[in-house]
Amino acid sequence: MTTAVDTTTYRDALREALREGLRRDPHVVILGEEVGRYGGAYGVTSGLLDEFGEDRVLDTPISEAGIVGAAVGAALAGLRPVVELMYVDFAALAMDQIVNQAAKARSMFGGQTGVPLVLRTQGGTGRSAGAQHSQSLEAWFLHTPGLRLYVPATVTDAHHLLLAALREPDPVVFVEHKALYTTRSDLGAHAPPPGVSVRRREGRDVTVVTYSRMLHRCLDAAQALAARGVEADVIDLRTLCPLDLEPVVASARRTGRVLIVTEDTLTGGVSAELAARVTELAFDWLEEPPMRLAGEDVPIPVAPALEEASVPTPLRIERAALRLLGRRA
Amino acid sequence: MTTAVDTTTYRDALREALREGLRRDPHVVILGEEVGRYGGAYGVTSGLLDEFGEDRVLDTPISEAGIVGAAVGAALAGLRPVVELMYVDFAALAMDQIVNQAAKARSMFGGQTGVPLVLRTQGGTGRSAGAQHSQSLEAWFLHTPGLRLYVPATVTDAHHLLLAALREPDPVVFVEHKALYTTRSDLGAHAPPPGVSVRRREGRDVTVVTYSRMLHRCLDAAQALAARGVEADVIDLRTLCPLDLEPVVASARRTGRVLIVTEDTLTGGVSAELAARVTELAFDWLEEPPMRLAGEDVPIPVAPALEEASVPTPLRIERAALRLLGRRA
Amino acid sequence: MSRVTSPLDLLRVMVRIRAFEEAVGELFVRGGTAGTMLHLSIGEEGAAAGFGLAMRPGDTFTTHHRGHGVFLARGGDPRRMMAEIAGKAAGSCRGRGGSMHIADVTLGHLGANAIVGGGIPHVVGAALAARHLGSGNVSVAFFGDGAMQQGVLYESMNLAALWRLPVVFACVNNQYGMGTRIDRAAASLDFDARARAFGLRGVTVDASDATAVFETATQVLADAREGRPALVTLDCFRFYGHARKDRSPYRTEEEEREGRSRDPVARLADRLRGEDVLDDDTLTAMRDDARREMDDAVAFALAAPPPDLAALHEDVYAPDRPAPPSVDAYHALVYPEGEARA
Amino acid sequence: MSRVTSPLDLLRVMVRIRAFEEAVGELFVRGGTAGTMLHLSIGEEGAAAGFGLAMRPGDTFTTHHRGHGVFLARGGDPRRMMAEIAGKAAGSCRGRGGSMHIADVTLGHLGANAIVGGGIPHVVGAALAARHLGSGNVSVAFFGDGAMQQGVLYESMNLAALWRLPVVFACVNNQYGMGTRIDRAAASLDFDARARAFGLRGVTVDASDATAVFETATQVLADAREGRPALVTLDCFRFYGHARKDRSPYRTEEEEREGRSRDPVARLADRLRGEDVLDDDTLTAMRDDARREMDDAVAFALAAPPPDLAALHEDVYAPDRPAPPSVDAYHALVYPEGEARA
Ligand SMILES: Cc1ncc(C[n+]2csc(CCOP(=O)(O)OP(=O)(O)O)c2C)c(N)n1
Ligand SMILES: Cc1ncc(C[n+]2csc(CCOP(=O)(O)OP(=O)(O)O)c2C)c(N)n1
Ligand SMILES: [Mg+2]
Ligand SMILES: [Mg+2]
Repeated sequence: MTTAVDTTTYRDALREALREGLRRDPHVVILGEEVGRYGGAYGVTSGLLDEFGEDRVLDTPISEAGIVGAAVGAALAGLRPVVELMYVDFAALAMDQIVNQAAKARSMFGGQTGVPLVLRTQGGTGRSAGAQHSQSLEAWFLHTPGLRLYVPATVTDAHHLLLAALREPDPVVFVEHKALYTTRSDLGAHAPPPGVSVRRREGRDVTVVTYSRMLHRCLDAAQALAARGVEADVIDLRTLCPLDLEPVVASARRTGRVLIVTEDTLTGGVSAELAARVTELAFDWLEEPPMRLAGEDVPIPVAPALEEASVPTPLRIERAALRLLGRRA
Repeated sequence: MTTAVDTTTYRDALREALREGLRRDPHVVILGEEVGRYGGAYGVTSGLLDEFGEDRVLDTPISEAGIVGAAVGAALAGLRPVVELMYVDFAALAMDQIVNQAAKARSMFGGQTGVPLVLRTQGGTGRSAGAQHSQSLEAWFLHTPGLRLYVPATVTDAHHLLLAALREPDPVVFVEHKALYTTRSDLGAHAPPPGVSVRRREGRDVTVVTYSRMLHRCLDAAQALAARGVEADVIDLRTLCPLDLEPVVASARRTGRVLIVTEDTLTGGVSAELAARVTELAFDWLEEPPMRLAGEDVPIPVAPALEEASVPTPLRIERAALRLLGRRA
Repeated sequence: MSRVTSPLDLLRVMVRIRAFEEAVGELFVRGGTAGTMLHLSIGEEGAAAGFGLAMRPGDTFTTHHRGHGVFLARGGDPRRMMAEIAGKAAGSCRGRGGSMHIADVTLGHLGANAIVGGGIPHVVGAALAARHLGSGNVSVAFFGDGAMQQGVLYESMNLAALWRLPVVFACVNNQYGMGTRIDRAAASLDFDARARAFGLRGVTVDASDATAVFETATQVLADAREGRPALVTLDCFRFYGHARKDRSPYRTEEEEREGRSRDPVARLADRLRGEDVLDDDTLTAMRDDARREMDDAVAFALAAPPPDLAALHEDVYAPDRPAPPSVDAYHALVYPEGEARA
Repeated sequence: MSRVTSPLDLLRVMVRIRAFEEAVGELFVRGGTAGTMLHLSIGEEGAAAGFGLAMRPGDTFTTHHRGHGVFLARGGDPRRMMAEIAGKAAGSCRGRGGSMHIADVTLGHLGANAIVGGGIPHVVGAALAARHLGSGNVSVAFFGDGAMQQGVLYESMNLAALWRLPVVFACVNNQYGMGTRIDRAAASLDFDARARAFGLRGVTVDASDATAVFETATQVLADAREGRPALVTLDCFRFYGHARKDRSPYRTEEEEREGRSRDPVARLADRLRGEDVLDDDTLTAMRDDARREMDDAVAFALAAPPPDLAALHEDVYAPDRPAPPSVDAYHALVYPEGEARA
């Protein structure tokens, strides 16, 4: 007789974190478009309105700047708001509130105040949602002093990093991935804190650095590589601020070859910062310049094959790793 | 008898380019806050309203999203709008129109249409204007496929790159620097086109890569370095998209040492992309990892000494170069 | 009613819109469209046809994510539309835009937008261009009631009024933004008052009555052409879910029944039958024609080849400008195969 | 007028605001303030004092770039204000904020904003917090007429009305946004109508009459406390340029003369003299006291040391979180001095 393993989804793991947050801290409120009756465009907040009522879970009009701004004010005035921005693409409508307000209040006002705000949003491709609903814009937040930036790839991290975000005194941008909501696995009881990168697979031949959905594609590629006798060391960054490059550098010093895989567009993206830092910190051990495999420098098309061609796939990751190793694909 | 040399300022050189644009192309219109009666917050458009009238030079209300959006529509409908965003910090209010609309229209609509829009703005420190009026946000635009990005450092480039922008079929983000408006020099009759980097000083010891106001600080530092026997090769990128790294790579192959100097904050900034590319393209010739000297990862404070400490100065550039050369400062 | 557009024209366009939406909805369910989102304008045909037919050739417009109807009313080609929604190269946007970004600039269409409110300010600039170029054209922004809560609308209304531009803001008020009924999104539902408060004319019309929409639109467009912009609220009901698969659990059955009773197609057909302008055979023929036209469009879309992957980097910049290099091409340069490092 | 605030209190606060602005303006001209921008609220004292004194302890507020007056009326300490504007460590924001970002959270101040309209939505959230925490406080956003054209205001008004929040939007209408007179920025000047169109109460008051402002504010704040938010337009005139050195060439002399005749300080002083509540000696003493207080503040600011450069990386994140490393420190790690590479 086997016991049923308690698996859960990324979506449900997020919801449980929100539920726990709402339960343990009366100052937590959730607000955003369709977070209540509809349960969230991707179902993350489903059921929370019924359980916690309209004072804790607030459906808002379609007013991104106003909503994020209201959350900033709520945070300044003693609440711990969790605001859901339905697509990270809509951050473009709220950048003033995110960058000029939330991120700067503490510093601008000389440390008198803080903005304990969690901005949940989701990005990425995978649903042929087109150029305005498929971007990966985390580089904007990485480049903004004052923000923290979490990018969970796994069910367990989705849960625990969100719980951790709910304890931060500073604004956290929490970027989920639309293609991960239905991924399913055990929910771990613990996870390392934000700012700790985790090795998801061990290997001696090439260091692969990634986060969010691309982790899964890297692991798939690593499996294919293993069949060709190449062992990849796959490291999941989990949070981009704080950023933990120690395991990456340690790995790079062993392998001499680093492949950085991100879904955001190449130029000026997160992969650039990672490549620069890896070069800075592991220069003497590198056999090749860190290789960046990222989204193509194009607006993301709707046609599914084009969409998929615009981001790294397991096959492209595999080929890139082989190229980096100087081997024919 | 000496002839008086015709020197002009960055501000006047920009204005002359706008005037020429307004004269030669009846489709050019200028719109923005205070561009008319006031002549622009930094005086660039001064006098143009009187000369060209209210149909060509339009004062707008304080509605950044609306104004940039109107400019996008005007461009889609056959005009060639030049919109002035008073501070690049306010781009945060118009990011949807810049990134989701202007940059994507051509691609999203399958090449049917284009957005020949010039978005003039200015950024940077130098006036103790504080965290919301001093940022250098060009990395946001660098990371947006579909935009072009010009960052003139000199009087001649201010003029000729703006004229070139007025001939582009695609949106150009044109970032001036608030500390350069009063700089004065001869106005060259020609300048290389966008996408051509220019060596501003020759040297064999270290390659210095920069743009906009930091060019002048790098040249000052280069002079101080020369007094110490170090000859810097200083390259001005002039435009970040298109980006011309050829002379940088050629120089790096000679010097083996590259110092990248930008005013924007370090993490996730333009310096990251430049460092990554230089590493990729000149790896085998590098003695040291490309060094990034950029803005500190902090919101920019008002207190003048703190503000100045938050960005590269000639002295800090000099010291960084010496460190890169393995010499005591 | 103008001499050139008859009530039968309105009816025919509405019937075609409905047929298109039904056909594309089925295609979606069969997996033939690109992507997981498809927003149908069934129930909004009166707004689309009534307003669309009142516009003149040369008038420009922007549409929102639920814009098939307006697009068709302005002359959209169902084949190229269907191919676009299927993500095919033969689509009007080469398969890059899909349903939410469908556009055909030859119709004066400045583009559809998946950002709620994103296309609204564009008409301000287009109207500026119209005045500048002396074209005499009006520019119309179509958007949903959800966009009534987007700040950029008020910035745009103020600009249009301040500059006395030939602009009409056309709010297709189908009562819902996703699962949020308009009275849970807006504190005041008097949208005409919002318009007046910004110096524009505000008119609300029952968009289940296509001829009423046409008449209001005709008048409002004429006014706009003279520099008197307006906000027109086109009251209707979203018959189905937000997206094709949403079953609208947030609405009561009664509400749905009542809403669907305001069917613009049935209403005009009934009226014309009552006036003896239309008989059952003509109506049936109209419907059959429309269905055939849309079936043909579906067949065209299904048969059309997908976009060429090699075209991925095209149209980011103008054709005579260098395209961004592909990541693979860049890697080939930086990490040449089989070559050892110096 | 409430029992606790007398007209003399209003006058005294106005006199102090004017003295502060004159003193800081002089300091600016002497080069003693940080930065090239300084926006004085001379002419707006009636708005600041009238509204500020009507608020209760615990009420929260946000201010705009021309906010010294409101800040002072709410209890701001001139020494720490002056030091802040001078960019000194003793300033309330450690010299990081300066004039445009001056704030003191102990006064319920959620922050000043140099983004026109940037602080407006914050009061919606603060009011939500007030209701959530049962504090009974109102939250007030102060902003200029220029912000009436920022979309986020309407998003915020709608949210406040929809959620029936204890919020007041207080527009200090000094007739100008930089060089643009309000009638060249807004197509309709009936701001009360804008409020009503979004479901709020709208009231305009002549802010050269500080007691009228106080009475209106008292009433509007009481209403807001019961969940009836409002937009209050405080009509006044910006006596000097946009920034201290702007000489307003875009205004006529007549306009300036006429505008300055609406001096809130003189108006209340004259009235109180007429009512025999005030004599010349008392007024002179009040002015002298204010001048002395502000001279002292200036002396304090000038004597105060500048911020410690070592503090540059502080307060980006909470004190118990790691600060971002300095670029130099990072370089020292990556390029250790005197060490040869392996
Ligand atoms: C800026 C932005 N916010 C949110 C969304 C997600 N979204 C897509 S459609 C929609 C509802 C829009 O309602 P409405 O404007 O009334 O149009 P309808 O769908 O009813 O036609 C929402 C919230 C979006 N696409 N863009
Ligand atoms: C978003 C934004 N746009 C533009 C500016 C530049 N700016 C600073 S003050 C100002 C005028 C503001 O006018 P108003 O709101 O009436 O305030 P006042 O200066 O009259 O007090 C402008 C345009 C800014 N700071 N922020
Ligand atoms: Mg709707
Ligand atoms: Mg004003």
